Amino acid sequence: MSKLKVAFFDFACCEGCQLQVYNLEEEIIDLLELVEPVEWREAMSDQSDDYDVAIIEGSITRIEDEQRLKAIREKAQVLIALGACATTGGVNNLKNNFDMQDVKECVYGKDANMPHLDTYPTKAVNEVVKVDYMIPGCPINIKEFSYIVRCLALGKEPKIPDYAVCVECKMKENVCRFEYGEICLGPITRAGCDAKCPSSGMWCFGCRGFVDNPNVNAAKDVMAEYGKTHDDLRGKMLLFGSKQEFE
Amino acid sequence: MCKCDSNKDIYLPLPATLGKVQPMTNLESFFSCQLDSGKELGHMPGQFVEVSIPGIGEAPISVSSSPTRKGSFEMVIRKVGNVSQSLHGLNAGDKIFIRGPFGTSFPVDDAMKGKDIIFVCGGIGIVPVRSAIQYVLDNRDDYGRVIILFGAKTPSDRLFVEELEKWREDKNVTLLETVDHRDESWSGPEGVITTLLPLVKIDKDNTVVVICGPPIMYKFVIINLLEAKLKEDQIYLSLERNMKCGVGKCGHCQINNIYVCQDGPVFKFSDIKDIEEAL
Amino acid sequence: MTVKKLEKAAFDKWVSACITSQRVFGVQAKEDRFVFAPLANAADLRLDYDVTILPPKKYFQPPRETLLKFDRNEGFESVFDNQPFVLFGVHPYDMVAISQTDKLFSQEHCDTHYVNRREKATIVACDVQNASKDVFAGCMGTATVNDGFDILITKIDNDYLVDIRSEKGQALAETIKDAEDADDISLKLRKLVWADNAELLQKHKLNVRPDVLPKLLGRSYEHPVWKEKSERCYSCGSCNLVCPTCYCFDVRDDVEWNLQKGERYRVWDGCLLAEFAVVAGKHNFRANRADRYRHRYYRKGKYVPEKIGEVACVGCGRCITACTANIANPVEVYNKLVDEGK
Amino acid sequence: MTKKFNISVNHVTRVEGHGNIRLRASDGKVEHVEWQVPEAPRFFEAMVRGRSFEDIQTIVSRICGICSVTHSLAAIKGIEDAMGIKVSKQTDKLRILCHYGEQVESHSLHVGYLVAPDLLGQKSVIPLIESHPDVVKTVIRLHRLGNIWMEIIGGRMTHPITLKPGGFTAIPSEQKLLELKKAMEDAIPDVKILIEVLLSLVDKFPAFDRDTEYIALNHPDYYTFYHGDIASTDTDEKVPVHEFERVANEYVVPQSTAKWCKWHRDSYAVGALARFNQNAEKLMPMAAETAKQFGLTKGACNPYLNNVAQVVECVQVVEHGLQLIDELLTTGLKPEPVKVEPRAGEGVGCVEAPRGILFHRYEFDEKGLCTKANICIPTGQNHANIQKDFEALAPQIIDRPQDEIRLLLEMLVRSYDPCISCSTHFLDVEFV
Ligand SMILES: Cc1cc2nc3c(=O)[nH]c(=O)nc-3n(C[C@H](O)[C@H](O)[C@H](O)COP(=O)(O)OP(=O)(O)OC[C@H]3O[C@@H](n4cnc5c(N)ncnc54)[C@H](O)[C@@H]3O)c2cc1C
Ligand code: SF4
Ligand code: SF4
Ligand code: SF4
Repeated sequence: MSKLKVAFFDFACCEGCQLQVYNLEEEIIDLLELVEPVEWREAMSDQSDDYDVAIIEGSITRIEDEQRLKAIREKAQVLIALGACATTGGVNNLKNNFDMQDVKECVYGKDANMPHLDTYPTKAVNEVVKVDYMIPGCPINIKEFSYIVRCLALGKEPKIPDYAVCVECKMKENVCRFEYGEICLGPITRAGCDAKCPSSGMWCFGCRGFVDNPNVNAAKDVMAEYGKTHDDLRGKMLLFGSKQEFE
Repeated sequence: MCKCDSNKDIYLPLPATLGKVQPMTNLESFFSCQLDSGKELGHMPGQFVEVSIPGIGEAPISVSSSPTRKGSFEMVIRKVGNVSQSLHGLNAGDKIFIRGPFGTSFPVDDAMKGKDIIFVCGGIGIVPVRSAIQYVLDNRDDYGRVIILFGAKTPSDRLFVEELEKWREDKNVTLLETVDHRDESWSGPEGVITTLLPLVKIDKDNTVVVICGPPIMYKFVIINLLEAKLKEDQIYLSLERNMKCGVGKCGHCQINNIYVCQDGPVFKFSDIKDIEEAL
Repeated sequence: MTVKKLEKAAFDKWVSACITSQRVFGVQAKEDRFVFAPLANAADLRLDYDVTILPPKKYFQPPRETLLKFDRNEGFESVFDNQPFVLFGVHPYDMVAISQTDKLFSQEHCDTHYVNRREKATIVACDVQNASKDVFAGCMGTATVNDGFDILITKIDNDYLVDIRSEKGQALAETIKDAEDADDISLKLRKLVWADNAELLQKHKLNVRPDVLPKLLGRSYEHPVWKEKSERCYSCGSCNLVCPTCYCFDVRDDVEWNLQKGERYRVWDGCLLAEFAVVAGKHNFRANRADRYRHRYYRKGKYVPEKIGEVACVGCGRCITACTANIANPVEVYNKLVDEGK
Repeated sequence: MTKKFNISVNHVTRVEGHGNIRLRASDGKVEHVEWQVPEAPRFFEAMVRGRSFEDIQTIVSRICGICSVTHSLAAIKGIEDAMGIKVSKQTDKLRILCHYGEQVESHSLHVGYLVAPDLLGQKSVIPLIESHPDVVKTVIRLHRLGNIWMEIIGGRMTHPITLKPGGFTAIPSEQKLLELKKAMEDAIPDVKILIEVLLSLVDKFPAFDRDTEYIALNHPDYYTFYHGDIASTDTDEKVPVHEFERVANEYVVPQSTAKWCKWHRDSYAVGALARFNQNAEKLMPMAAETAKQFGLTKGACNPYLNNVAQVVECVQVVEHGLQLIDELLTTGLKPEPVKVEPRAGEGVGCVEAPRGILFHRYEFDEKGLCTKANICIPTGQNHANIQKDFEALAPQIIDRPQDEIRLLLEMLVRSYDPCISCSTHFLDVEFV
């Protein structure tokens, strides 16, 4: 069987999702039996235009990124959006709560209008090009990444969960964050992370994006019972950027 | 707590080998298959098996051939997802894995005996019903009139084309066909399957009807049959649901209180008419 | 068989002896709640617990359980877990739930993966010492239990009554054979505990006898409560997952990196989850939240009872606690049906 | 060799983030050499405005996947400073321990995956798997140690979960700490192998000394990554972290989306070598011995030796980490629920990232919402120094083959372990 030719590309992000691939440790060697990385700037010096699968990390925040991404899409048979920044915009979405000029001035002061500092509101990859598979999470769950790579190598359609983090949280037998009077986004957030945060005593802040049909109205309705307001909920939901879901 | 053999495993699929593999339409292919143990599958018409491809998954598939035809059994599979897709990539001689047969069957040996039989099949619904048709034809003297109604979306969606021609020529069988949308290759009737029913003279006291097709077909066919004064216990139908285990444990195929995998897939209409989620 | 009476120290000594000779899981504290977990010290065992987050079903049907291993060329092979273990501290309502699941898994097609584990288990049940905030076992007739377990422990003042009921129980109680038999007073006191518990474990009051539920539900299919409540349902499945009588599962395959070998496993699933009844072509047979929400109450109160003759809600109250939307309380829902049926 | 040539490297590989090299030469003379940072700016300081102090750690952790613990800790220290929160000894120790895990993870990734291919003549770690499987496996084991280390204490390998203002949302069990201790002890032979390998390769580093200013945290008592004041090799003055702007002096240059820094000279360097030059005499015995093996002494100013200093630090944190675990196990671990009452204030958090000193400054209103932030990142502080190194190095090597020039320049960039993606966001600068 010939190996899948894979290229990694990064846009605005922390590169933590690529780092997860390193975090496969010994399994990297197994991974390399299935795929042949032809471009992976963070790991190797080669560059290539000949790939089957393009893995895109990061959000799109500039016109030039958009052009680069479109060129990648043209060459790739399969395009995967890797991580929260690529699948939903991730934390980069927080920028969109402000006016862009204000954002630039806040960081670069009087130099804000230098051309190389230009920026526009954050876009997820699928707002620019067609995405074949999404691997959500901030960072990605490396087990899910591995599973998806193996599915592609097997010719099988990978399936990511469309149920809430609560499912995995319950399987871990965690004490529910609501019992501590905290707002946890678990009931509306897409599972697949093994409920990492609640398992470490922290509420879920929705880094994997929401399930296909999140009951946001229910969430609003329930807040008062925990002594919280809609604004508290809204703040949480905005963290990993899904304004539209709240309204 | 249970007397069964603790090494027996209801989830263990057994090896089988594909015989013939043949595309039938854009979406459906035909597969014949033999258990590697050399044993017969031992099913009755209407039952299904769970077909496995290791690493890909498992899917419930009806047995489409009659147990009267020995040696191998036949399936028709529509390409819709992982297992079905990968089955389509297999060839004669390849291995697949089988559990079953499971579920209930058409009452070919009791309620149907001696009766006129009307088979009403919509689209891929002909797949499980074909097993019963073959069974009835192989024991032709045990039954009254045999009437087959078949409706496909378009002429190119017709399944078992050669067999349909054989039935059409068989003096002992009445075959009526229709398509929802005609094209130049089709000179027969156009219209939904219920348009065929008035063409059949139904002996209301001496008929059993077997129905299988897409969910919305059932309602209309049944209304027509009841109007023709057929009783609810003369109608049998085969239902489909999401199914993971095939043996009444996983809960997915539950329709209110019944399990399609165990109480079905073949049901007597009178048994499920009051079950809200059934039709 | 026999009922022994042990002082606290002797009891702890026995538990310690069990731990050294067997694989023991017992109830322990986790933050402010309790869980069944591997027991390392007798001192960690908390028989005064109110309720565990998950029921003991996790030992008979683990959240993720390998059923088969396969080699893509050679086919499948069953994987069974046959290691014996002891479960310490199962409350009566959970014991009733285990006995129900026993029936369902062994009925007709027997699930040997479940049955093998179950048969290897020695269950030490224990009467409730502290009622949890949402328990209503008293209304369901499950505040006490008569069978299914191997040993039943009841705390009377500072002593423990150890009621040995099976050979497995006998074997586990080997190390305490020289303890004295329980006296009549203790046995009488135990009856009082049982009577009290039947009363105390009613933090919510069901206004109908449980055996009437199937009939009640029989006429409530179109009741407005389903839609009303389910508007706040997240479809998060928590109520399914924490339920001792829920056992639905999904089956999945995964391969190793070599794409050759792999395993088929099952994971807990729940009828409240959106995708539970989806078939090819994305048709969802229970697309509405209300349909899914209703199904759970019907399954507990009607469908399972029709199958095995017992109501499949044992009143542990876990779903009430687990539901962050506060809509999963069976007592509240069933009472509504009673009230509005009048 | 041609008389005129250009070297242009777009997006230097095997570094985190995007950086370009430009060199123009004519008649054996360097006409122009430039280090550029075209990374998309991300504007974290703008984004955190209006967010609750509870969320800051979660957000700024996402500045960088490789030093997410460091960013989390800097933010948390800044918040605690602003709100006057004191943490327990246990919290302090656990944080330092978690931070050490990141040093091991990051240093082993850098030396093993990114730099080793240069020294062993390969284009990446991938062919190294074939050519030097034992080296790769050793590196993988060390990298994994760093990861399980962070996971046991921080709850996750990348983007820690448990670190919060005031303390921890969850602490490791004693059993988990024992597991970690065992893993650390088991890793010592691997560290030794790595030392051996690097010892056999040090002569591959160019002999290029350029005296510069080295800036790092300094603590009178120990080799610090977490506590202490800002210190420079150019002065005896110890600057409280509160006054970091006085040290960093950020400015914007046209070739970079990241801001550049300078203090006493045109540029300064931060990172493992800077820490070593600042704190070497306080290394623990095994680490000191390691430095000796390499002949690394205080005052070293060959930037390529940063990689050697990283290996020394791996030894240091394992050694000190073991000591911390023993102390924690002796006192016993207690859950310490944290409840922080927000208040208005302003504070600075400073810690040493694997690649150098990192500053976060925040202002909060009385509800605990962030009103202003300034983040000054190690790689940003190194950019100017990289440029100065280029200017000094290029003429020295200009008569070598172009491929070699290119490689040496790239290796120079890599030796700084630049984390370019996180260096592109700063705020509130004194423009010079
Ligand atoms: C009793 C019975 C008999 C059947 N007989 C036939 C037959 O003879 N020929 C035929 O082509 N098909 C038959 N089907 C349907 C067939 O089982 C499904 O199309 C098949 O499961 C799809 O499997 P897959 O792996 O290809 O798709 P998947 O990749 O598993 O699924 C595609 C979609 O279908 C859903 N799904 C999962 N399980 C099922 C299921 N059991 N049924 C339907 N959808 C499901 C998935 O959730 C997904 O949304 C029968 C189904 C039943 C219940
Ligand atoms: S902690 Fe969050 S994810 Fe877990 S059960 Fe509670 S709401 Fe769901
Ligand atoms: S619990 Fe929520 S925030 Fe945490 S990893 Fe999972 S999806 Fe992301
Ligand atoms: S726990 Fe509550 S919200 Fe979640 S599925 Fe059950 S009823 Fe719905």
